[in-house]
Amino acid sequence: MARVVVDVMLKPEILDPQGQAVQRALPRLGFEGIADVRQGKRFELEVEGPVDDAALARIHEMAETFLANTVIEDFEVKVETSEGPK
Amino acid sequence: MARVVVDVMLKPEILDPQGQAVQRALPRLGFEGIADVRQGKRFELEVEGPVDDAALARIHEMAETFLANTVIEDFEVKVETSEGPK
Amino acid sequence: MTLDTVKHAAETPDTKLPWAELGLKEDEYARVREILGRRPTGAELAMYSVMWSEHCSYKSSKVHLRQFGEKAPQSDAMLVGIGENAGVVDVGHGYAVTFKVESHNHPSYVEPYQGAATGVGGIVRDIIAMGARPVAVVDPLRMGAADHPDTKRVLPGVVAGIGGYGNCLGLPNIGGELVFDACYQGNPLVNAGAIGVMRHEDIHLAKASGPGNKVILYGARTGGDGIGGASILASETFDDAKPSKRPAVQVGDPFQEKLLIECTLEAFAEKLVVGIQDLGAAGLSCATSELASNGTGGMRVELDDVPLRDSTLTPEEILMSESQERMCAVVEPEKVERFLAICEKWDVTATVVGEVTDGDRLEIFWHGEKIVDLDPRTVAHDGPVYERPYARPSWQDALQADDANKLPRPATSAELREQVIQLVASPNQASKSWVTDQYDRFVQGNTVLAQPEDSGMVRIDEQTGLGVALANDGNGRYSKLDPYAGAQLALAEAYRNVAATGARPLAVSDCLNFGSPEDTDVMWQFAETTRGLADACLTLGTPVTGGNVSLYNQTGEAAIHPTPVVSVLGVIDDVSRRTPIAFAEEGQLLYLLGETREEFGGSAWSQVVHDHLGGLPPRVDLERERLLAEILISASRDGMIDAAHDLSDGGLVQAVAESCLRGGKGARLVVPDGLDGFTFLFSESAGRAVVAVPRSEELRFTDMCGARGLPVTRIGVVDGDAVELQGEFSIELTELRAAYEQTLPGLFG
Amino acid sequence: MTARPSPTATLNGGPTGRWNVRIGVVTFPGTLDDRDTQRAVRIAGAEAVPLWHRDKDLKQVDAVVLPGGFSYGDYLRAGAISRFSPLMETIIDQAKAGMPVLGICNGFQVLTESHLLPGAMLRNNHLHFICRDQKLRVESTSTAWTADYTAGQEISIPLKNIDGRYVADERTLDLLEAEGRVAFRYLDGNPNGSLRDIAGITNEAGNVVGLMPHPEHAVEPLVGTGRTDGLGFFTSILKKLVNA
Ligand SMILES: Nc1ncnc2c1ncn2[C@@H]1O[C@H](COP(=O)(O)OP(=O)(O)O)[C@@H](O)[C@H]1O
Ligand SMILES: [Mg+2]
Repeated sequence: MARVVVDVMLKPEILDPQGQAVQRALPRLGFEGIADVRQGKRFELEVEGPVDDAALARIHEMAETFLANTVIEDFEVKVETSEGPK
Repeated sequence: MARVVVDVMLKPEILDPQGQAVQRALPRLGFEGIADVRQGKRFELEVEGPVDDAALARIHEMAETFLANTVIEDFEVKVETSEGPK
Repeated sequence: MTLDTVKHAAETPDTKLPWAELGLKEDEYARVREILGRRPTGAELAMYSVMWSEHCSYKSSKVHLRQFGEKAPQSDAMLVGIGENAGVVDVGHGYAVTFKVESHNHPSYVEPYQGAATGVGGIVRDIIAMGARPVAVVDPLRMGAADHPDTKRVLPGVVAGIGGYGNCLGLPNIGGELVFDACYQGNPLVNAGAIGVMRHEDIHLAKASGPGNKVILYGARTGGDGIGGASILASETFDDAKPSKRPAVQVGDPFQEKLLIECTLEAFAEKLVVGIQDLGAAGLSCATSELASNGTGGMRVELDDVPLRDSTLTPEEILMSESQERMCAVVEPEKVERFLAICEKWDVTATVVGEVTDGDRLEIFWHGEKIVDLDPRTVAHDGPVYERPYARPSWQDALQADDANKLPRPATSAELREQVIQLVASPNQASKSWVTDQYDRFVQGNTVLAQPEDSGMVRIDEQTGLGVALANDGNGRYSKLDPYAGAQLALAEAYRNVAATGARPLAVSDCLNFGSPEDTDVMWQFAETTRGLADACLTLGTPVTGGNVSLYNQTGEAAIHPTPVVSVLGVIDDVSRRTPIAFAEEGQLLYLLGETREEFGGSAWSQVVHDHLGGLPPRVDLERERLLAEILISASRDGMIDAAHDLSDGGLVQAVAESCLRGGKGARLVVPDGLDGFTFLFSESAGRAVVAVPRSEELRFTDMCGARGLPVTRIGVVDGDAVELQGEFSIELTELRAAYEQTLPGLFG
Repeated sequence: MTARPSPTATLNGGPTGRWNVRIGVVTFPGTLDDRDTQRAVRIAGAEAVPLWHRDKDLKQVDAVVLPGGFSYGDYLRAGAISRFSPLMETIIDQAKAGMPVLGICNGFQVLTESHLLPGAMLRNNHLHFICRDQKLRVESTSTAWTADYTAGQEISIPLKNIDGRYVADERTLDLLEAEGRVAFRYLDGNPNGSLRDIAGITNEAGNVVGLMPHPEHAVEPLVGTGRTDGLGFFTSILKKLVNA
């Protein structure tokens, strides 16, 4: 089965308090040199059947109408080759 | 400035209620053929200075001790070449 | 790999099983063999080992808990007592109320958010398993030192988890506790309680009766959660190639649980359920063996039919899995279709996994082969019972001799004032809004009182205004000084808190949090606690209806303070009569009920000002508590008081500060004759409350106290914008509020 | 359980239960405040009609309330899954045709996800769930749900959510302001970072209103905050429907 990943991030102009909270905490934990942090969502979809153009088009539509709220979020669809986080 | 991405996903054996809810909704929305959905987090870090081995080692440590809860989550650190979701 | 069937076990008596790794003692394993007349199969061993664990079998505590039954006071209210998922009491008008408190201490230390969240989930399932609709939750918490870095990890996670789960279930959080003490550093206590309401005829019990009736497993799919032990069994003995990853932490799904509540209640309403059991600790092992042993017949289960989240699970693992949000119902065959339809309506997975048989064995099958064949009672009820040795600790005398009454006291008015501010701002006394604002207290639209009132109160009948109140208390410092008295003080305080809001105390649940029972000091503390609590319940007429024991709360040699958390449930005929804590009307008179003595052992003052723990806790006078409660209840019913606040840790000044801040009005206080200002403000003598009396009611109220023999002292008046002690000091409410409200946000953001 | 007629209901709305006004209250899986909302509707004097998310039929109700809660656990985004329910399809059509719809908290989130109202709801800026008695100013009394208030009236009703931060782009915000469609604004401190202190908005026609705080928890003097400031929502719609 193939894996398709949809990454969803808040649009740059929208305040991201979660990312900010992470960034503010970093120096206290001894991690310097991170100028900005944004936190978003990652969806890993296991797709039955071939991931062809038609399938990708459907997933794109799914992301646009459902996985992301395009009023506030951008998204990107990627076909995974690696295995994802281990 | 370089961008490093940390993807954090629940370990495969851990229940992912969010991913499940998304997956269950898909057929109702007319999207068939998705066998599984897992939902995780994506952190985009803007790194000051060079992203060398030392920097990556630090980010790895940050992910391990802070961004992910390794009791229930796995993570992966990637140097972004593309621009991320648009 | 050969499946370890019953037949195979009988043929291979010498096969070594990892009973020790699963936590069984040698003699316990020998007993299992003796019970079965052969060696157990892997699946049987899995069941015995989890069900005979301390957590499930109460093997160390059982002999002491018996007193709650033996010394139980006569009470007409008790409908279901100890031994079921939760006790049930009659509250009148055909309503019954079930309530219980449980611990989720260790999981909450490992993974604060999920540990606490699943703690709420577990206690709520106990409530629905009784047939009741859950109507409120509470969360008594104990954390390490407030300024310790690890507390910053644990507390916010725990609070977010309790809120995340409870809020999503739509259960108002109406009370709890938050105590910081270094003794809980590696062993935070996360206790969660819930209340449910039903009609008498809706009470359900965990038993499987009626041969041919179907056993339905419904809710979440079964995954590999919390089955470390079973994995050992699977990998080391039976199949070396097993996946090693089995999570120790369970992730909760409150949405699934909300669906479980609604679909269970709908099935109850249509009278579809013969018996029901939630799946908590020990999962299916517990549910099947308890249902079968409490019923009239046996049970046959097809394990292959259990819906799985992870297809690689072995039968042993399926039996031990502690996956959350699952329930097990026994349903007559002709009602199965309807039951499944209701589950489908709520998007809840439901599967028939077995049936009640006319035999007396619990038989479990896997791939058509029998892998379990045993008498369910031997698993569920006939576990080991220990008479653990105990002895009064050698250090107890020295601790009690270290008298807190001898600590240096404030020498000047300025110092007295300073210590009041210090007390009110200390993490244990400061406002808990940082926590409670993260909990929904309004949902369901029946919340009459919630934090920071003396007890939580919810209306259960809109027609009559019938309501119930619940308060939880426990003071580990008192219990450390004297565990017998500490348990009684915990009960007395919760009892007093319920009465202070105008409700009549009815029944008790308790969560007993202790160190290792293998330590004779700890075991003595436990024995003294249960004895003290049982004795006090008898005197106060409030039976223990159920509870929970959490042992091994210990880091190395250091045990936590003995910490009994006692919950008292009360009933009020009309919630419009409830008494709040707020001093809201200028000119009302403040009366102190009860007697004030020089009692500072274990006090908040001794901790905050001197970091001291020693001496004796306040004296217990249960008859006085009962009288005080009667006065508070009568005064509420007859409209004689507008506010009441019980006095406990922090003493009078803490109570007055809270009541003033709540009402936004100041108070002018006068030190009564025979007392010094310091003792007046900081003593923690039990059996006391402060009340605000409208002038028109003054005579009626004081006459009533006089006639019944309750000491009553006029101590001041509601007035102005400051708390003032005449001739000593004055603190503006703004300054007091800042001290009271800024501490927790300052510590935890 | 039926409610006793509340004295305030009579004050604001007239004798309890006399008109045959049917107000639908929707239940999605995970909805929490449906029974409270039904009670509020009854106290105001209308008939509360439970509606189930899987049905398409609105049972001839005159108006609909989408109550608060965590429909579908708020998984993905609050309101995101619910808005695709069969019942919502009908409600979206009817709302566009003028039927009064009120979305409270999760219901507001469903309305923005359905694009019946502009903007979106995000995690509170402080990242905590927050439950408190919240002061609001009623900015618009020309909606179907606010006519019983006076313009500029200050009310206090419970706020309880974790995803309560209202956002929209500047153009949309300016438009809302210009058209008088900001229906409620937070007073005494913005509790969650909502842009321009917006607590609730209305559509152009004024029949669809969404807000984060909970009027249904403030309809009886004894429970909740002890105030009845929220009753006006339910008496407003009742009067409008009776006079229609
Ligand atoms: N400290 C206690 N006081 C009174 N009853 C207790 C106590 N601890 C446990 N019990 C009772 O023992 C029974 C078994 O407890 P437990 O196994 O925790 O139940 P469950 O599995 O349903 O949560 C229950 O009826 C419980 O109320
Ligand atoms: Mg139980």
